[in-house]
Amino acid sequence: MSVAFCGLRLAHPIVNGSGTFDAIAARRAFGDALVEHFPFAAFVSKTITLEPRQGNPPPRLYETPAGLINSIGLPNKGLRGYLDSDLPELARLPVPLITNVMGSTAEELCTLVEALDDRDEVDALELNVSCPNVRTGLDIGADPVELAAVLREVRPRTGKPLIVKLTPNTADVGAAAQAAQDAGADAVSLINTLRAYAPHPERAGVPWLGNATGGLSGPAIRAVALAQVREVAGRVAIPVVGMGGVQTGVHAARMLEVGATLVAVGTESFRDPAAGTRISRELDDLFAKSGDNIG
Amino acid sequence: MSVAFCGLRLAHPIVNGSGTFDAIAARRAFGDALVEHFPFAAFVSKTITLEPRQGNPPPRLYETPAGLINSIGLPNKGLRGYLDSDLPELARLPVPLITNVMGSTAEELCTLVEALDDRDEVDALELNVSCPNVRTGLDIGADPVELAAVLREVRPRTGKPLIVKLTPNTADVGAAAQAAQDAGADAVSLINTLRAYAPHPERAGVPWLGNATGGLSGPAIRAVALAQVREVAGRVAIPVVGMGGVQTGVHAARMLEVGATLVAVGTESFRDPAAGTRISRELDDLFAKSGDNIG
Amino acid sequence: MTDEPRTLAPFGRRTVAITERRELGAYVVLAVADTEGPLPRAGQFYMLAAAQRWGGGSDERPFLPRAFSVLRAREAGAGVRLEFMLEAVGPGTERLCELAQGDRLHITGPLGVGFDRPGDGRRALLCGGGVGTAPLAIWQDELLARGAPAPALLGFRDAAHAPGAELLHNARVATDDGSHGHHGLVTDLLAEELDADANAVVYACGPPPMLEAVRALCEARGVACRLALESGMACGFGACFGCVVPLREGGYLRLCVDGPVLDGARLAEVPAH
Amino acid sequence: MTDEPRTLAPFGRRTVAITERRELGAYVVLAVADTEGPLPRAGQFYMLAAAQRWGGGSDERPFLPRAFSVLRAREAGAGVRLEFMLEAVGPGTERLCELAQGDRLHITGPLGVGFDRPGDGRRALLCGGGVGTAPLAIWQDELLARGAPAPALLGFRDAAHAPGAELLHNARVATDDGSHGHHGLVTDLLAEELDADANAVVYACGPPPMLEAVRALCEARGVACRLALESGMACGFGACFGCVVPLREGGYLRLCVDGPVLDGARLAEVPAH
Ligand SMILES: Cc1cc2nc3c(=O)[nH]c(=O)nc-3n(C[C@H](O)[C@H](O)[C@H](O)COP(=O)(O)OP(=O)(O)OC[C@H]3O[C@@H](n4cnc5c(N)ncnc54)[C@H](O)[C@@H]3O)c2cc1C
Ligand SMILES: Cc1cc2nc3c(=O)[nH]c(=O)nc-3n(C[C@H](O)[C@H](O)[C@H](O)COP(=O)(O)OP(=O)(O)OC[C@H]3O[C@@H](n4cnc5c(N)ncnc54)[C@H](O)[C@@H]3O)c2cc1C
Ligand SMILES: Cc1cc2nc3c(=O)[nH]c(=O)nc-3n(C[C@H](O)[C@H](O)[C@H](O)COP(=O)(O)O)c2cc1C
Ligand SMILES: Cc1cc2nc3c(=O)[nH]c(=O)nc-3n(C[C@H](O)[C@H](O)[C@H](O)COP(=O)(O)O)c2cc1C
Ligand code: FES
Ligand code: FES
Repeated sequence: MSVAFCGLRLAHPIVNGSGTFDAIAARRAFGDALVEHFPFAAFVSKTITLEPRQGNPPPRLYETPAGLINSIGLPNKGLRGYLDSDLPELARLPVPLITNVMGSTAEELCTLVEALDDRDEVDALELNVSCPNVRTGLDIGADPVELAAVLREVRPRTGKPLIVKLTPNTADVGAAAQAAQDAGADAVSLINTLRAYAPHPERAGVPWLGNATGGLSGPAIRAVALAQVREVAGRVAIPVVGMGGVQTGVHAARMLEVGATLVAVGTESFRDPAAGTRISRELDDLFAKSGDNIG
Repeated sequence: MSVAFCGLRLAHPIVNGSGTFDAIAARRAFGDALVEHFPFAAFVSKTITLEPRQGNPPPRLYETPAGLINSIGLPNKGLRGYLDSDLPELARLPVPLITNVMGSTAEELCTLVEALDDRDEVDALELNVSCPNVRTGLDIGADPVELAAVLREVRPRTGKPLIVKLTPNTADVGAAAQAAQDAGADAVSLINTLRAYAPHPERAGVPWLGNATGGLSGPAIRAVALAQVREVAGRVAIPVVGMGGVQTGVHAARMLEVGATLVAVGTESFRDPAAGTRISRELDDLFAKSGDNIG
Repeated sequence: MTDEPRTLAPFGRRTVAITERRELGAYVVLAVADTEGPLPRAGQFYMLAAAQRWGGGSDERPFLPRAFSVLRAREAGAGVRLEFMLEAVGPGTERLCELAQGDRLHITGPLGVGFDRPGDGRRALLCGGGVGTAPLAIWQDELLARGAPAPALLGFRDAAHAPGAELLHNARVATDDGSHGHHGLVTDLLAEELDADANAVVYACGPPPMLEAVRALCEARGVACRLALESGMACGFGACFGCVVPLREGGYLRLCVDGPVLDGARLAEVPAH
Repeated sequence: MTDEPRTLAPFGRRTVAITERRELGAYVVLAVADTEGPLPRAGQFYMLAAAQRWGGGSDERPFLPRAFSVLRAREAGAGVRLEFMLEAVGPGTERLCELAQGDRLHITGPLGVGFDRPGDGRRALLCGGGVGTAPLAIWQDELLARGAPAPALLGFRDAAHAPGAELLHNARVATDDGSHGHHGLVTDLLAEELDADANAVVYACGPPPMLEAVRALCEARGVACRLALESGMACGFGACFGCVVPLREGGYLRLCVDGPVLDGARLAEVPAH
């Protein structure tokens, strides 16, 4: 079931959520089998920033009812490290490559986008706009006006497909998607994690996570994700990458039904490293069984 | 463990979430035992509107991983029916009464608040501001400016404690709480349900709920609730009623630790009708066991 | 209504032990020892949940308790022995069906309002199928104990389900696939019975299409009927307003407190879910 | 590093059957028949989850798989027999501990990097306690099979846990409550051993305070040590960046791909969780 997405042709509609699959580390654990049976139809990198980041102090993980809170803090080698050491390795994957970037100012984003635009290995860019605005403390992506302003500067810097990964922590995700489309985005992706707090399991009043708060993902948020994807797909004409708690082919089908073109799998890969393959197969079976009348 | 709240003295910090416990219906099922062992330290009515409402077409419920989506649609007898037939019955409960109201305009809210201000049976009012603005489609409570404007009209209409129940579907719940405090609210309560979509379990592309979308509650949203309650309690000086996925005394303790004065229990009462009693007892045990160092 | 068939439930949920589990074709019958609850009325129901591992099934469910009509009840030992009839159709019933003797259940009930007596010299005619057999069994027990006749007509899908008929005395059976009894619908049998003697009150419980057929047949013939309906429930005691059924007169009624047994005349149609 | 002690895992999670379950004091030992996986290296681990009802425990958990060091492994029948040593400390381990022979597990592994050989004519000294006994058992098996001595020092809380020592050959035991062996800390025994002969590599696994004591002792005496650490893991294969441990040189390392066995010299301190 191959899919067209922003001029790319993907073997199936299942990709990974940014920051939830490290193909380089997975190859160390699983060897070449990882490349031979790569579970996703495109690989989305974790978020890359201009400067290297070590990420947040541990603990970084907290399990919730049918969900996971993470406060990883976007550790990455920075743009240079990514271009020099990761990109050549990622280019060996048998699928198109989408690089996810974040910057706290339009200038930073422009630098990132221009540098990636130069590299043939990169097939598309994803902008993570869940970065807090230094002035307001709110996510850049939460305010449609601010989002559009940033995008108008970034958009001209690349001819590659530009996906905007929206923040779910907003009153009106549809308005944000509309702003992204108006400012020239080729696609939007959602949902990122929901802002969440993890209390220490044993000590009163103490946060568990090194960074106190984090983001909630997994089945717990699937119904919220479906509502937001549905809202956005009803609002914009550009393709939508839907994600949030997808565990099975049926869940992926539901995302497609509410208007997604691609479905990203995040947390479920932690439970089942080959979840992408399983889900795309289950989706195939559903389509085979019932034509358009998906199970 | 008695608690002071807006000039009321409650026997313990556990109340019900609006719309999740119908004391009149429960009395039909459980008889006088309900009144003798009333599980909450105050009773919060379901949302009352000016005119009677039948609520949404069924199905109204959808079970999710560790959660529940409801699209009940605020069925109620309207202000007159509430005052005439419900209030006298509710006044027989052994606890203070908080009446929750909603209106789509400031005028409607003023009418509701004035009528309830007249009634001695009512100890406090809760304003549900998750009502969509007819013009923008967004919740009134999602925009701090709009929220403050409405509250400034409503506040003078009653001398009773006024609690504002914030909407969680917003970028900055702290700003909304701040606006409520500035406009004269005596307390804020949160979180209400998260906007969610329930796909039909058997039919592709069809919504399950009669009203297509609904609100997510239960353990699935507890971590989101804790983050928002913590954010709000750090922002305002007025007391906070915390709720969202509380199932046990430990969960209630966590809510208190992040800054709540009262804890409301909603969905857990569906699983255990006397959950309020159990949770307040568990909370007592925790305090007894560890002083301030809650388990 | 002070004399409606409603026995009040002890307030709150209690935990009981499973004293027996047996299989009846595709069905599972669980018996529990309810040491704190009263004898229920026929047609009332309980909210059940496994005390352990209620969750972690397909799609990370179940989470809420599930409604089950009482199949049979009698005083036993220090309390009441309750029986339930289950069919595994999803994560909640699957979990309950895998429980064994000694496992514990959370129960709340009896809830709702049950069957009222025919009165006016009319005879009772029991009609149902599938897990809808459950409330008819306890109702037949009560009618027979009062010396009233209580003929029963039951419909099942196939031979795997037909053993459910053993739960009633002398039931006439219809199966969709003809493997047992009449090959066809149970309403065929009901029509025959009403042809023979229409001075009856029909008590029915079963899947929505069957109940709708019963309702329509009774309406057409001016025969009174009491339908034990189902709907998705979160709480079972009027708290959530989720279980509503639309009424002929307009508006909705909460099935858990105003039902599950309704006078068929109150419905324009039995809702599909 | 091409000759690091890391056996690659088959890609993806597979489902295996539990072939044996036995209790050893407070511990449960599960054996599974892994028909698709290779023999692991000592110190490697697997991510485990019950194939059924992984969820629905306390606080509606577990949800993610849990990491367990391999206790023992050998070729058996068509595949490999793997053993794990478990202690029930929360919803995940509780669920795993209640499984019985025939139940199925999802497993991914072997993962991470295990113990390397002492080299340089140094002797191996095994030191650990609690469930940290597990990786030392398979490591001792390997050392003994190579004809190398592998003395072991183990610490346990109390008499209920001391039976864990049976998993190793000739272990010297310390208990916190003095019920078995030395009354005190296992590091008391370690200090004695190093007093006698410090030309050793210490291989340690146990609770963080014990590991920190081992690390500090070895540092003070200039003795090499290899620590098998634990940290909260979501994935086990480098995907989530959640399992990081701070390094002496600054920065973090993912324990699941760069550990769980680390050269003690790389740490300024063993983190508390
Ligand atoms: C008063 C009453 C009495 C009953 N008596 C009996 C009885 O005696 N014996 C018996 O076996 N059953 C009885 N039932 C039905 C029983 O309650 C249901 O079969 C049970 O709740 C199904 O739960 P489940 O998890 O197994 O299946 P579910 O997954 O809940 O599926 C059951 C149905 O619910 C809907 N559904 C599917 N997914 C969802 C979802 N995520 N959220 C909400 N709805 C969904 C679909 O229509 C599906 O067919 C009774 C119901 C009522 C209301
Ligand atoms: C490489 C490795 C090897 C291991 N080998 C073994 C072994 O051989 N045998 C063995 O028994 N164990 C072993 N463990 C430990 C084992 O993985 C844990 O005991 C297990 O994950 C606990 O899960 P649980 O659900 O039972 O308990 P949890 O509830 O997860 O509690 C365990 C600890 O996690 C923290 N915690 C509590 N609540 C949460 C939450 N909601 N989210 C995140 N953290 C929380 C607390 O610190 C708590 O003490 C190993 C761990 C690692 C990393
Ligand atoms: C551990 C973890 C790390 C993540 N890192 C990133 C990231 O670097 N950039 C990003 O845009 N999203 C990140 N996300 C969000 C996911 O891409 C995805 O939007 C979210 O997890 C919802 O999908 P899921 O429920 O399938 O996990 C991360 C999520 C998790 C759980
Ligand atoms: C079935 C149902 C009906 C509700 N009705 C109302 C309502 O009428 N007014 C209101 O302010 N909140 C209503 N709520 C929201 C709850 O009061 C509460 O804010 C929310 O459910 C989160 O708490 P919980 O996770 O403990 O249920 C309702 C929630 C549910 C589940
Ligand atoms: S099931 Fe909740 S009101 Fe009927
Ligand atoms: S556990 Fe996920 S990166 Fe180590």
